[in-house]
Amino acid sequence: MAFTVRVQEADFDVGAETAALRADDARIGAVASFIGLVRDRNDGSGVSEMALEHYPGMTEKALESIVAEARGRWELYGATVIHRVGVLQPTDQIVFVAVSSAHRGEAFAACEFIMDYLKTRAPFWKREVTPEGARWVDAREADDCAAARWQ
Amino acid sequence: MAFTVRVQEADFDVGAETAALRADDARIGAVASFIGLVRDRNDGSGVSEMALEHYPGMTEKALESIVAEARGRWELYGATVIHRVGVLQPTDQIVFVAVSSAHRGEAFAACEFIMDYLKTRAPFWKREVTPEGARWVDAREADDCAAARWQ
Amino acid sequence: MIKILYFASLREKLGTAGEDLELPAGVADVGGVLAMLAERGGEWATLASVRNLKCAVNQEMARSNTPVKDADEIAFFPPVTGG
Amino acid sequence: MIKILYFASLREKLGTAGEDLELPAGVADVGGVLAMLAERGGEWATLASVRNLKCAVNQEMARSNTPVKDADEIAFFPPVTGG
Repeated sequence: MAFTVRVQEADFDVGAETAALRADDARIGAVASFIGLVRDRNDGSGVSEMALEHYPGMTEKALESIVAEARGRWELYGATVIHRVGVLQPTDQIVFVAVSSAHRGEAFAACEFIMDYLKTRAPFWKREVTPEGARWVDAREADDCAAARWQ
Repeated sequence: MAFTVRVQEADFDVGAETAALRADDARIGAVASFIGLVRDRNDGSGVSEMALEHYPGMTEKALESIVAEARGRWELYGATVIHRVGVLQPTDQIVFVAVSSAHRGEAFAACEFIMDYLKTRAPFWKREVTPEGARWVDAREADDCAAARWQ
Repeated sequence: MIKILYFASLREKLGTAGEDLELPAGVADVGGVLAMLAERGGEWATLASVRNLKCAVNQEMARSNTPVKDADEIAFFPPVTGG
Repeated sequence: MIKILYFASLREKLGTAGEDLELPAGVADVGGVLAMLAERGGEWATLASVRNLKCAVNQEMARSNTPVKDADEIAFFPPVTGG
């Protein structure tokens, strides 16, 4: 599958996912990718654990529609979007977005576009455990701004 | 080594290089990366083989200075730049650039910056074999424009 | 019947992940559903005024004036924070 | 002595990857080196007019007026095309 969207508890293997995306397609000259990771600090507090909740059904539809929108804007040969849910620890992988195309400009743009839209449109919510207790992560205005620049 | 530059004939392993870049550093929230690949077509001709020549000594210095410039512009925790030389076939990996930072904006920007500068400042030259014979690849004006936007 | 779902901090605050309700006559959009829920008082009364409250109808992002009909799935949640 | 290097299509055209030369009195910059090489005639005469000719002195990008002194390494090459 050149275009893949997955929501899963399991970790993912960046090398294997990149190889699957490329699938020895000799038209591909560029692969741009992004990995989001759990940091041990956020908003000035230590973070010991994070839980990711989502809206099953809508999540997959939202991610597929974001990928479809990217395909409408750039000529892409493939895209992989994987987002984990459940309980994660610092340094754990959260999200993987990779895009293949002929040239680097469109691969970079599409990869960043998918991440920006995912951050504002895909129904995931983070809850983090800090020394002061558990808290739901607040949406960042910077993410709305990042998504708005594509409009 | 959080900041690594290598020029080599050998292929590289994207999964292993990404893991080495991350090195379980829990400050890292974002890794943006790029892989450049040999396509089987360029400028309207089929490409059966490519040879990459470089200027040993200057190449490494140029890549290190590009990474240093990226570090001056964005707060990065690590960067890996690997460029292959020698004879390559379609679908072979040519270049790998990966950057780690706290947030995605700076990781994407630094990764694209390094690629744009590498394309115009690092002394590599491509020679490709086509049905019409071997030819040196012409520099693309688009690459100069891509690099110019960072100035 | 309509299905209503609550996610994340809203789910915690309201103490429920969702419910199935008869759609009363006269309730025709998301705003109407919120007004109906507000009649319960307590946390329900303040639901409509939650800062940046988001809503989806049948898993598509919706607004206060998005129509609601029998058998729809309506979800309320705070701004998303994945990625 | 100075070391001169030629890369890629220039190396092929000139038929050499490089040479060691005495720096003659009066040759003080990259332009002077090119003028000295042009005196050989043939492909050497057109070297300075190669479209977008690039030059490095001691492995740093240089221009026609970049100074050249004894023991320097001077490289001529076409625009780079890696990545």
